Amino acid sequence: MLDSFNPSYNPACSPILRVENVTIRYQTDDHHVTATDRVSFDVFESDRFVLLGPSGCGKSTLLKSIGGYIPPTAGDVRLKGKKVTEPGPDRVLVFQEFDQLLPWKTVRQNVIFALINGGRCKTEKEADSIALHYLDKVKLSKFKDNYPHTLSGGMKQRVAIARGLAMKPSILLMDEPFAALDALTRLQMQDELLELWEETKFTLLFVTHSIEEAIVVGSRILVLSPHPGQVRAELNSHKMTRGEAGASEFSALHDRIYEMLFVEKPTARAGA
Amino acid sequence: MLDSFNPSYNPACSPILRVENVTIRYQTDDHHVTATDRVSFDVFESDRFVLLGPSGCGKSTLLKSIGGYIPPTAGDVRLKGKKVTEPGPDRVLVFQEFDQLLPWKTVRQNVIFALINGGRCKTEKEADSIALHYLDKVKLSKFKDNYPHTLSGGMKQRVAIARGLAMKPSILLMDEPFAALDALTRLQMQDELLELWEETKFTLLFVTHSIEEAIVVGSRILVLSPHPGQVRAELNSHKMTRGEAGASEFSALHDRIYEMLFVEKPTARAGA
Amino acid sequence: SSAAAEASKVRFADQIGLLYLPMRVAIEKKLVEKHAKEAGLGDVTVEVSQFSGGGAVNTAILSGGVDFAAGGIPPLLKLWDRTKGTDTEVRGTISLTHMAYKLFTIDPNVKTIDDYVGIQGHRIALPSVKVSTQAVTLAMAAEKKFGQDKAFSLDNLTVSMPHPQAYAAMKSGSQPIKSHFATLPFSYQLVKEIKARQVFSSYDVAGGSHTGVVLYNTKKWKDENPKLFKAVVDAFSEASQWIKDNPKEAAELFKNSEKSPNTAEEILEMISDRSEVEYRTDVRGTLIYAEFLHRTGDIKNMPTSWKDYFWESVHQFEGD
Amino acid sequence: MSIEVIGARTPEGIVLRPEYERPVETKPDAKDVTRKLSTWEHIIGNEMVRKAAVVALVLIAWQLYTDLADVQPLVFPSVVDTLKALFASMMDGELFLRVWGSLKVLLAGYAIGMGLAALLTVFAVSSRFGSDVLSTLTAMFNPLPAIALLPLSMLWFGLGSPSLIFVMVHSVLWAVALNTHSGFRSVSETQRMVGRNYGLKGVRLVAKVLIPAAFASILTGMKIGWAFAWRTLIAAELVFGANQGGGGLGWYIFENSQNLNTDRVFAGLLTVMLIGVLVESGFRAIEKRTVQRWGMQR
Amino acid sequence: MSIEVIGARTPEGIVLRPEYERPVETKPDAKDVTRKLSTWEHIIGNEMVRKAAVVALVLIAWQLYTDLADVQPLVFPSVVDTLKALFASMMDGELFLRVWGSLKVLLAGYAIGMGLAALLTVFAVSSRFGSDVLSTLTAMFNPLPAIALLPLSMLWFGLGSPSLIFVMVHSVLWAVALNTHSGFRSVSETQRMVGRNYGLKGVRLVAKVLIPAAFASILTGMKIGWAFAWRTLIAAELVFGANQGGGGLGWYIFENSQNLNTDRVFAGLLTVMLIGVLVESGFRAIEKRTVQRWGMQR
Ligand SMILES: Nc1ncnc2c1ncn2[C@@H]1O[C@H](COP(=O)(O)OP(=O)(O)OP(=O)(O)O)[C@@H](O)[C@H]1O
Ligand SMILES: Nc1ncnc2c1ncn2[C@@H]1O[C@H](COP(=O)(O)OP(=O)(O)OP(=O)(O)O)[C@@H](O)[C@H]1O
Ligand SMILES: [Mg+2]
Ligand SMILES: [Mg+2]
Repeated sequence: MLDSFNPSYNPACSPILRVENVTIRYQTDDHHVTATDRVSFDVFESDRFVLLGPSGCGKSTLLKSIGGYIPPTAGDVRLKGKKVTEPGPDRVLVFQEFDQLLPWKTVRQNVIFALINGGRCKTEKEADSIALHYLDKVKLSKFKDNYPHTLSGGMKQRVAIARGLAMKPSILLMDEPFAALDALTRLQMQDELLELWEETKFTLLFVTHSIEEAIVVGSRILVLSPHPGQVRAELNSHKMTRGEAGASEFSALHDRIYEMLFVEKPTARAGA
Repeated sequence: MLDSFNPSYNPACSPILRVENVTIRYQTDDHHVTATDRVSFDVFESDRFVLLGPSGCGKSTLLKSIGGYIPPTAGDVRLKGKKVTEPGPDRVLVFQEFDQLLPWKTVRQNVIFALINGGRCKTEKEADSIALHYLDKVKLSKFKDNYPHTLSGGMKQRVAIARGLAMKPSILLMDEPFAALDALTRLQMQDELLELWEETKFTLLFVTHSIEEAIVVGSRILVLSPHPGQVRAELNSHKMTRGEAGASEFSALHDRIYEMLFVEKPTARAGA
Repeated sequence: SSAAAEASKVRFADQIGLLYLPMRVAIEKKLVEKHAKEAGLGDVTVEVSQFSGGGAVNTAILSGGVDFAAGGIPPLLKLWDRTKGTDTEVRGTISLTHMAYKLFTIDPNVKTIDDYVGIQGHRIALPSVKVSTQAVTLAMAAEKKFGQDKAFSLDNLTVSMPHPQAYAAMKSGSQPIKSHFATLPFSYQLVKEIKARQVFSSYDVAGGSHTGVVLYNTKKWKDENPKLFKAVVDAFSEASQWIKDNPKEAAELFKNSEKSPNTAEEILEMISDRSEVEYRTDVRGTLIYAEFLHRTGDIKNMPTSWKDYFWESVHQFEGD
Repeated sequence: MSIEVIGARTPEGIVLRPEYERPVETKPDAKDVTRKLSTWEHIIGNEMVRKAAVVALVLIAWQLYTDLADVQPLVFPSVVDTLKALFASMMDGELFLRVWGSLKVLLAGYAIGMGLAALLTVFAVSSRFGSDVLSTLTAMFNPLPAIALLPLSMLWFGLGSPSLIFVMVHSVLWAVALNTHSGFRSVSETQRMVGRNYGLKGVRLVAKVLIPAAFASILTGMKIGWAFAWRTLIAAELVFGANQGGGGLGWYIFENSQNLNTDRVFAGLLTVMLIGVLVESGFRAIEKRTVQRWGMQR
Repeated sequence: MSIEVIGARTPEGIVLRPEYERPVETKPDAKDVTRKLSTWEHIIGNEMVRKAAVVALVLIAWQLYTDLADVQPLVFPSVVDTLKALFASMMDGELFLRVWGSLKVLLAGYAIGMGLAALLTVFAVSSRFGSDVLSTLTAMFNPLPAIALLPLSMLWFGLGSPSLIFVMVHSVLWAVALNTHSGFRSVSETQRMVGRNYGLKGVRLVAKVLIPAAFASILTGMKIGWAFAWRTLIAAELVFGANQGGGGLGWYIFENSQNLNTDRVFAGLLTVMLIGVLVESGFRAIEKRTVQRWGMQR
């Protein structure tokens, strides 16, 4: 359908999401702040694409721009060849903020709300069973009738994750979803995510600040420089799994990224 | 001064903070939720005491109770022998929530606000220079005049950390302060914290969900069981530093804690 | 066929109090319905809306919310002045009541109007300063006494206060309200309950009894409903006559139609006091109000006779 | 681990203690963890008693004042007299009739006012110009007293209830719209984004996200709107008076004040106050079930 | 890393692409990153023009209505007549005098009302009973019309401005208190805890945390309070009339309405509306500098 408007888009070999030279500036009352600077990357269908970069480099901003909330100051975000102008349930976002649950709905209702309004379910009953399924996956069945304000920080984030996963969107955008989780829960969540991906091969755009997590979760990693974020590198990691965390390839990639991010090389400064 | 009321408290050999059999229940409109169950521990002066436990086990709740916000349903929290009944600037808290900065104050003003009202500084000028010093430590000097809503999640948390550190309280309570930070910034912050501790040997109560961080930052680690939180163990880690992260002692402790937390042993179920 | 062209409904604006007794009688005894029927207009309905004050009544008549309203002479003069020559020109339909506006005081130092000059801690209550008929009457009295440039010299003693509240203030004696420009039933109560003394009456100013309350309506309505208009005039003349002939029944009718604090006997006593009130259809002593209002610029047109601001149909009644 | 002296300080200044490990004790079963509240705890949450106490205190203060200051009952009757008049008016059924007469009009005006406020705020959140329209119209019309509108109201709606309803809509509309709009504008950006993420726009976004998220503000607006509807109705009834022997509480108050029945005037006012307290309990109940339950208000 | 066919899919279904690495380009210097806004951008943020357009639209609609519906000018004069009367009244200086007379009283009443509202809400946040006292008193007194209070007001405060101020305080107090209290109760628990952490309690907590955190609600309360102060003042001046030759805008409106100078009545009302728009601009400016700047309201 969309394709008819964009003859240039061919789903077989074109990226599903194309970010081209995107610069985003925030306008505050008396000045601009550049959050991302001429960022380009392509995400193909079924990619597990990770955005990795230091705090404040514009990862959340990029994600919100792809989500359709923030129009780029310069450059284009194209989804299936069509310019992104507004949010929609085809790109479900899991936000970084703890207040992303609707406080007037219980945990279960929060998921149902998304399923019904996002058009994934027609009936309340269908939505309910899906919601319970995903809440079980994030180990929160016991708290399904709690209101969000009675949950701990990590529990809130898990509900948001369940809500995002339950939606089965064609692209899932996740902004540091596991940051508030303890080691085990985090591993479990990563596994759940990968398992789900195995099942449906949805496209995942994942923001994290953990290099390990990036390598484990991602199939391709976009490394961003510190504020204002520019692309430093795009790397493949589709062959690494957690099992190999100790292995030399894994740690070589880890060290490579670490160096890229945090050890400023003379080349990086050459342009200055 | 306080001692006069509590002859039993002898600063030389008594714990500065004593948590005794603390059970905390939340009352929601139609039922109770037990967050922590008969938790006891002692924190001595200059301890770097870490609370470690899975998501939802009551770490934040315990910290808020020590902070004086939530009275325990059963048991006692005693600070220097005196029962804790209300919050005060002697126990500064860095919260887990992103909205802990006062949105109507700039980054710098947020720190100054704490310094002046917490009684650490008399004059605005003095407070200002301290604030700038600590903002520099968390790498946010460039954003000192920004309002919180223009910061990224990790930047907000760093301001809160700077505010907590700047207060130099006799006890600093930190609730997953580094969760939103990228790998490097996290390491830098940990180092800053330890360095400051070296300088003034303040008492630190630190909540984290990362076992590595617990070992690196803590001198003693309290391991809590899943919801409702009970004490599983108290371990020493005062001799581990990050330098040894690969060393066998370090990883032995890591594995021991990991097992304790996440691999349910038969003994753990013995009582059931 | 002319009957069919006229309205089947007459709407009156009524107010609370003894001064509006003729309207109460006309309504309760269904006199308008009776006269309309006699004039061959068939069944007409009468609709009554009660208002709390003159301002709302004026708005009601100008916006076409009611067809007839009852009010004092100054409001009629102002309405007439502003609408003169238009098709909503307002004129008096018939005089309902002759009545005195009386100034009472409880201050032993005040005997005549002269005593107000330079008085301290003493206020005169009237329904609203400057614009109410009482305020105009006071100014006319002052003008008569002290000269034209001093007409408003007592204005700074006056305060706006509804009658019941002013009465309560006089009774309590603890407030600076020491004089009250009253009409029935408050003038009666003032004398009877708290022995207030009369300083002067509007009859002194006018040199005799004068019309106090008149019924008025618009030219448009009169032209569109000539027969009904006549029926209303007849109904109200009959009401006046009936009160005159049956004062006791009139008092009882009033008592039953309103939650008056007074007994029927007291009401009878009030309406029988000719220094207070008379229900008369002749128009008297109104031109001096017109002259005063014209002099002070409140109306621009100076009528030459009362007939200028009353419809021809009542010119048969006496007047001056 | 090397052996060190327990209780002594390490060179860095840390007090050494032995390690320990213990099994998790009898896992309290689900029932214990989430125990139902006792009846007593339910009762203690009830604030009716405390509110009744406040009402009683007001009445006592009033009685004491009239007793001690010895004010003229014609100006300010005592509570006892007022209550007597209240009972008398209730007994002869008049008061109920009057209250009912007023309530009918009031509810109509209130409902229409709320509806218009909803329309106006939806329009206001949908664009920057809409927001300017709302704030400018509110700034212009909100300060106008109902009395100033009565002439227009009579012109457009005649003398009956529609006129009263018109001026009441005027007094409800702006207060509710202002509060609702301000509430909408204060909704957390994240929650707004979540709503839009799931495909909500326009009216649906307002209904499903903005209204619940701004519910505390909306309730406040509704409370103020309710109070001002009463104020306006009573004041307007005083001016308009009654139609065909009808008339509400405002007319009851006016008529009795004209006839020097001050005790009945106060009985009328007391009725308004008591209805106010009743309605407030209703609002409170809503608050408890919504914003308070959702943790959005203490 | 093993070599695979670029562009093809791996067995798991991932499209293979080459890796790349590039240096960070010319680091934009601080000036570029945080560039000042241009003058034009500053101007476009100005909404005066849009608001003036709304006012103009209202006036045009009014003029069209009076022209087309051919209403009796004594009931509803046209804009042109109204503006003429406005200029006439401005020229002879009377209007300014009247406005000034009203403003004096208004500001006093408004200020006192705000002060009392502050006291009451501080009391209300300090305890559960205090909160009940506030909500019950508000429920009782807020619906009472100013007209009902005038007799008592005159009894207690005499016949001058203090009486007017009393009834105005009544109309400001409850609206502001309700909004402020509701705002206080909606303050984020975390921010409240932060304030208490740094030793703030009682009045200092209110002043330094609750008030700024609830500022959006407080501003709304102030706007409503302001509007209702006007309403009440105008209505009350009608009853009080002019004192000692003074008297404000309400009196100007009343006197002219009694004298059937309807054009002047509307000139008075238009003045109230224009003052409303002016004051709204003031509130808007405050909003921009506070809640909007702080990101607490859009
Ligand atoms: N609403 C805003 N107004 C102005 N500047 C903003 C706003 N939001 C973010 N910024 C700025 O944009 C930059 C990028 O912010 P962003 O939230 O995208 O970072 P991030 O990469 O998600 O960081 P983190 O890992 O800490 O969450 C930061 O410098 C921040 O100060
Ligand atoms: N306000 C509240 N009302 C009711 N229950 C609550 C409330 N706050 C927390 N709880 C419950 O108490 C338990 C402990 O919560 P707490 O926030 O202390 O966990 P935590 O250990 O900090 O978890 P996390 O690591 O996810 O932050 C949870 O089960 C939670 O549901
Ligand atoms: Mg972010
Ligand atoms: Mg927590």
